[in-house]
Amino acid sequence: MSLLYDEGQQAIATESRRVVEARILPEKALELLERQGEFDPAFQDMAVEQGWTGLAIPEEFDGLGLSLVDLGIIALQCGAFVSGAPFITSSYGVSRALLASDSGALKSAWLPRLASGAAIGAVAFAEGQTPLPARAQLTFANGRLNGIKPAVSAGSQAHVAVVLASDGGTPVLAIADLSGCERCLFNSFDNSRCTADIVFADSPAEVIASGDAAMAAALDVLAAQSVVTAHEQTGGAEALMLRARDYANTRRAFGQPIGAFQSVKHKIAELYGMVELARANAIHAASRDGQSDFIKAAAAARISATEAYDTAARDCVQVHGGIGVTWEAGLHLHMRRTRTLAIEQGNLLFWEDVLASELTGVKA
Amino acid sequence: MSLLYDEGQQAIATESRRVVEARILPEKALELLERQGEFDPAFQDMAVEQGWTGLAIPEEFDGLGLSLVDLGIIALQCGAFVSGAPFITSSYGVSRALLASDSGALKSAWLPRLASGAAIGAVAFAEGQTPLPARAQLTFANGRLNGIKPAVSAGSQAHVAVVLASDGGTPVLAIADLSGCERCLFNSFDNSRCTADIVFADSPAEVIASGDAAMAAALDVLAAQSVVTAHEQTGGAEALMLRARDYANTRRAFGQPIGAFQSVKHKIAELYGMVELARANAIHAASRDGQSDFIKAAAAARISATEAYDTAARDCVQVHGGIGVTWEAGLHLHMRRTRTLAIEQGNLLFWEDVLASELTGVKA
Amino acid sequence: MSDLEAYRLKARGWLESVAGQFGAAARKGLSELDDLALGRRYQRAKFDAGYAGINWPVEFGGQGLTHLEKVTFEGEEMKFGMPNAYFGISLGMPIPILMRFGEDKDFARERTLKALKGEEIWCQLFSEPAGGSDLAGLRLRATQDGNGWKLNGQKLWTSWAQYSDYGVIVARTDPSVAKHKGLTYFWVDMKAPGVTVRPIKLAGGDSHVNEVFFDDVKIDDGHRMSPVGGGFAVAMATLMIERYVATDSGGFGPHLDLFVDLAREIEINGKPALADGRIRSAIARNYAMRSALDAITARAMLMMQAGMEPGPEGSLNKLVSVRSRQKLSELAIDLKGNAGMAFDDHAFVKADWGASWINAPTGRIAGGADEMLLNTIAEKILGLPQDHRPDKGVPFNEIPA
Amino acid sequence: MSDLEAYRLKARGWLESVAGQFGAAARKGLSELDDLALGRRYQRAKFDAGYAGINWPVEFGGQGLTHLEKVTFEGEEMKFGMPNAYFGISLGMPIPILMRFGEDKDFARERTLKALKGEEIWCQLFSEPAGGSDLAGLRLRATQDGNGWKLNGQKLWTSWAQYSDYGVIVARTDPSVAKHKGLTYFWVDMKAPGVTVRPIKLAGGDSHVNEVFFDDVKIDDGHRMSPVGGGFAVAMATLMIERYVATDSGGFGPHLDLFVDLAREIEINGKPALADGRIRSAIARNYAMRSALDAITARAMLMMQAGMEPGPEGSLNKLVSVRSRQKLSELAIDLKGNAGMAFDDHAFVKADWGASWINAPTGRIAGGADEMLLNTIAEKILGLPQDHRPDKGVPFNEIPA
Repeated sequence: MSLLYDEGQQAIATESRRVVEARILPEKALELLERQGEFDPAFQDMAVEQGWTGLAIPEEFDGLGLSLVDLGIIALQCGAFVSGAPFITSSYGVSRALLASDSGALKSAWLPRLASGAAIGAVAFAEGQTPLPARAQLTFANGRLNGIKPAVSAGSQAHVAVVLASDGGTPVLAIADLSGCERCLFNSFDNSRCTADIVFADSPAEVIASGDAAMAAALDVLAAQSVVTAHEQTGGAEALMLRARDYANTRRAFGQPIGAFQSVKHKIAELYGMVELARANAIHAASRDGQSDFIKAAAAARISATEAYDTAARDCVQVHGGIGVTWEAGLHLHMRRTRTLAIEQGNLLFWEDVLASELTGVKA
Repeated sequence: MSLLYDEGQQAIATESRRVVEARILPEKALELLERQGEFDPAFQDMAVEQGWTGLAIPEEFDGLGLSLVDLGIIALQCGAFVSGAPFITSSYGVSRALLASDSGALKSAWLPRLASGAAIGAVAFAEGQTPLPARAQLTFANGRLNGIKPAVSAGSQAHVAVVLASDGGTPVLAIADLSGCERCLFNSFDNSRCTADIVFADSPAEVIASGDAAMAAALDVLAAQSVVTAHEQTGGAEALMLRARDYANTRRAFGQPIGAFQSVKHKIAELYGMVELARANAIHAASRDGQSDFIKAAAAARISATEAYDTAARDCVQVHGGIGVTWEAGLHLHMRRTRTLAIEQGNLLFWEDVLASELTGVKA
Repeated sequence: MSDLEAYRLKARGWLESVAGQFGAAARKGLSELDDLALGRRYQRAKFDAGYAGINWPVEFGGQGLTHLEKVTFEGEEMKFGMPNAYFGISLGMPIPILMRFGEDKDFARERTLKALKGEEIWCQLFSEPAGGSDLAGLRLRATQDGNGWKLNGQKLWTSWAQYSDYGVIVARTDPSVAKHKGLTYFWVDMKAPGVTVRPIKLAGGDSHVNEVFFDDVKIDDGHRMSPVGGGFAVAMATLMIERYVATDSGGFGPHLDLFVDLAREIEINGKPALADGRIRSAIARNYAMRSALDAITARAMLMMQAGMEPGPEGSLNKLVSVRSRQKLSELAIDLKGNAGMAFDDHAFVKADWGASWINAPTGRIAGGADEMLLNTIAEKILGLPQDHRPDKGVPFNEIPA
Repeated sequence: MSDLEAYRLKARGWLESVAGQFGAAARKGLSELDDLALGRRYQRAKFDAGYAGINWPVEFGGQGLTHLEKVTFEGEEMKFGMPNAYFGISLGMPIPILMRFGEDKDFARERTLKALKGEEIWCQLFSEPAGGSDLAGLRLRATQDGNGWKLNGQKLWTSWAQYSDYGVIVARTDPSVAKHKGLTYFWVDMKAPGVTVRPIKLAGGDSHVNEVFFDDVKIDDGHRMSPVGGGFAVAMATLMIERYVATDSGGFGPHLDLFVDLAREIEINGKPALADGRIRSAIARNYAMRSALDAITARAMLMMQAGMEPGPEGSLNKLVSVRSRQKLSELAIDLKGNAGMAFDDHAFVKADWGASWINAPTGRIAGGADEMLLNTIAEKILGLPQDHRPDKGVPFNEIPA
């Protein structure tokens, strides 16, 4: 894939921005902060209608057969409006895991439903703060899963999950129908992510890969989701940078626009730099999907995008002063989302180590 | 000791500042950069005449019997003028090690000579980048040292050294007369530190402590030297902050003093903050000498002072623009000294670990 | 043992004796109104025990002790999570100003006593929509009305206005002169007709600040606490007090020990987080920064004891502490991984990383934004030039909005 | 394989064939004069091999290829440490300006050929003591002298002036108009009477920049390369070229692999440095930053190939790279502990951490200081307001010095 968007991709960018801007209301997002386990149905309807749910799923499974680059374009727009629910990322993660399996039955059972949006997927690897537990607490035996996956994004809504479990000490990557699984909700600072504990009690599941292959497939799924997330973070960071720019151009203090004070002006210029670095790494990583350096590129994208979004949230609020910390202004929607996205797919400590191991050959 | 300087200490500060300012010439320091193993004799004469060499040595050994707080006051002034040679710190380190020994003979052999400035001391613990090697390459057997201590500050000039050596695997802290030892000079970015490799070939030495006691005594010496160095770094950082302030108030661009541009103004204000944090930790650490929390306080002082001096050097040069990078302007004297002082007594990686171990009980 | 140390022990003893009744545990789960009621009882208990108005004149109901006893008590009190926030502004700025500038001494004494007992609360009506950092840019008008005044306009960010009985206010009495010359300082009855208070919900979900609207609010000229046009000076005096009394308002958030405890439970790549260089570095550098600020405070105390004026470095506390708290709180949340997403809206800033994180931006803005603090250091301490200010000396009504 | 890739391989092949003769190893220990002589021979070899003036018109002795071939060749050349620094400015700005603005085409062609062959060197006389960042604030006077001009004044920071045969210069021809309106652009013979060049020793010990004094230096009006009073525009055009041709001038310093190799040899507390979280974090974050800038460059190349104008994000390279290089170089030195004190004054910035560190501040100031780059991003890319500039529109001779 090329680093340069072609005309089709530029069209996707323009169109997706148009619909997200038209359909996603900040007020709705503020409401959802105070309701556990709920998401904005308007978003899911839009995603289905626009074909985003099937964007990166092969045509033979009723998807559009487009690439990670194209999905990234959508994610960037979603990030700009703090929208997206987690499904864009998590359903994609499940479909990617399914495509890695060699069971045609599994694929045709789930991929078309994920593509149509009829099914929502969740990726449940992490336990506590370990993004990829080599010896998971969740156990797999005789086709059954037992145990709890804590704080799974999309967990309260998902129909199917790809999980990392332990089969007598051997890691396995498995697909589970969640219809029979209990979900325990809890209050989070970003409730519309539908984060919930998923309880598996003799829940049937099918193995996709096991042993080292399972860990490798899981890391690939996590890396691909990180690239989608990096686009989402980049979109959020850019939106905050532009919002700070616009405010600095209009808000006046001491007789001039505050943007004329270098402390404000240079903060925003630095944000521009971080946004462009994040964008470059995100697109580059997406374009390396399937290549031997994909994990490295994904880790780099993860780092730049997280730094950019975190810094943009801190500085954009700071530039706004008092108005920036009000509930209505809604900048805290981004602030909350920065932490969600910094945690989902594994924190920077994890990804720094993944990248350092790739670069040095020395494990953490 | 109190955090608050008493009248006597304020007098020491004023007087030491006066003499250093009068006697230490930047041109001389610039010359010395291009000569290996040499130092400014004017400084040593002044140190002797002012009684600084014996400042913290007990009166029974012809010293002034003052404290680490008082020595810090001198070091701060020396740092402000990038003066000091390394002796203020290294001779003190040797005297501190001597005072830890129970051999009256050793003490009376060296302490009076160190106090009078007739002897210069060097502390030779580090090997490569290990500040405190538990299994040193330098060996001790039958009262003789064999091996090389690399890149020892004051090494080209010292008459006596306290070394960390290995006696068949057991660490020993020993005192060695260096008269018979070869010194290998090399070019460094801060030549007036008189840094040299010291070659020990069947060189006689006397053990001060061995085993855990040796490591503990060595760490105490290193910590005490770090507190002196922290004062030196604080003095350097403050001098750079004030120099940036003065330049920003006089240099004009676009029709106003550059200090009116917030990018310059806030850089200098941030430096002020770092300098005051460094000063507070340095004085606090000196005042805790002999207490159970001394190592912790010394490590904290080491960290704040190194951060402050490094940042001040970067930002003061930046504020000066082109003139700041010329040889004559001499800001590079400070820049070079920042690295010297960041390395002598062990780098921040080492001291962060010392402090973290103290605070968490978990070793690195 | 110094007298001050004795005072500290006695104070801690008393605080421990009432902690069960008023402390963090007792407050858990209370509605804000119930917590306020508890706070009023606590304030009364402090008054009865001689811990209210510690450094205030006895004739105003104070204890006639020094700033040192006050700071000492507050240092101990901070550890118990007592419900004292509602009275911080009230007793911090408006009442001292009333004691100092109020014409009618009997009135001032009566108000002070009720405020010290927690029966009445005062707020400070300074900031406006148009001017957060720019105090002299206020727009709220006070126009002559018979031999009194009429207030019209809006204030913003007024802490605890919704529970306040009275407030001090700065209003523009003359728009035709330079902006800092046309201001006058009054006190107002917050229950007076024409005063409307609207709480503002903040990012963390709580609402301790308010919009306050003034619609033809009539006040007697006896409410005036400065010469006409002399309000800016009194307002600055108020802010000076603010800087001086500034005790750690959440500053660092949770104690560093809580971060160490958290990290102790966590593994990174199967190894203890406390053995990871990145975590060790964060702990070491935060400790160094905090110990430096502690040393600065300790030295200031010694100087005050010795009758000296403490140095300006005291002003670093808020700037340094809140910024570092913001990043450490983020790291603490990230460290917990997915578990870090759990969130308690009502947790205390000094006990919970989530609360510390979500409220940090407010801390970096309220009571002097970082940028204003840096300007103050640069101009007042280092003598660097003031920023370009095009409105300087321009009549207020000729400054383009 | 794309034509460009073929070009790259051919270029590398040639560079490898002459590396033994001209590369880093061959230069080791040479005096600057010997190195310059070697450099002239290398430049001649490039000319003969068709690697000089790659994207310049054939009639000026160039190869008539595109910017892409030029950047491709320079990317390869950078790896060999060739002695090309002496010609960077000369061929970078003055000669292109001469080709574009020089009235006498024959003269321009002759100079260009000699410059391409390394026989002549041109310098750029812009900066002055009074104005580093403020180009329009120049003071050096050019006064009418018969039908020519007379130059009086001083220039500063002029790279390689001590070896230059000619230079381009901006001088003030009318002090009575606004500062950017009174400037005119000329070329000068650096060997002319009245021109004095004094090398300036820099912090690292070398002296590639100079003070240049002009004392009644007479020049013919044919030397004028802009309308009288129209020099600022040409000067800006020159700086635009500078931004555009800006190839990594030391930018990042040593390759990140060299840092990894260094850390591989080192232990921290008896454990491999590469297993320490702090070192891993530094490596990971530097890699992320460098890969992002590489991707930006790669995308710009693709856009140029597609005939599009690359985005403004290209301007980030210097700002981001030199700042990060400064801190990574410090860490590299510290990592080595006492061994890190060893220093080689003549080492190459891209091969040695000490050289990279000592020269980093120059990189952060020369060719646009960090603060100026941030202003450019803020104003030109983001549309934020210009700083307050009291001298705007004021006649130059009425601006307080």
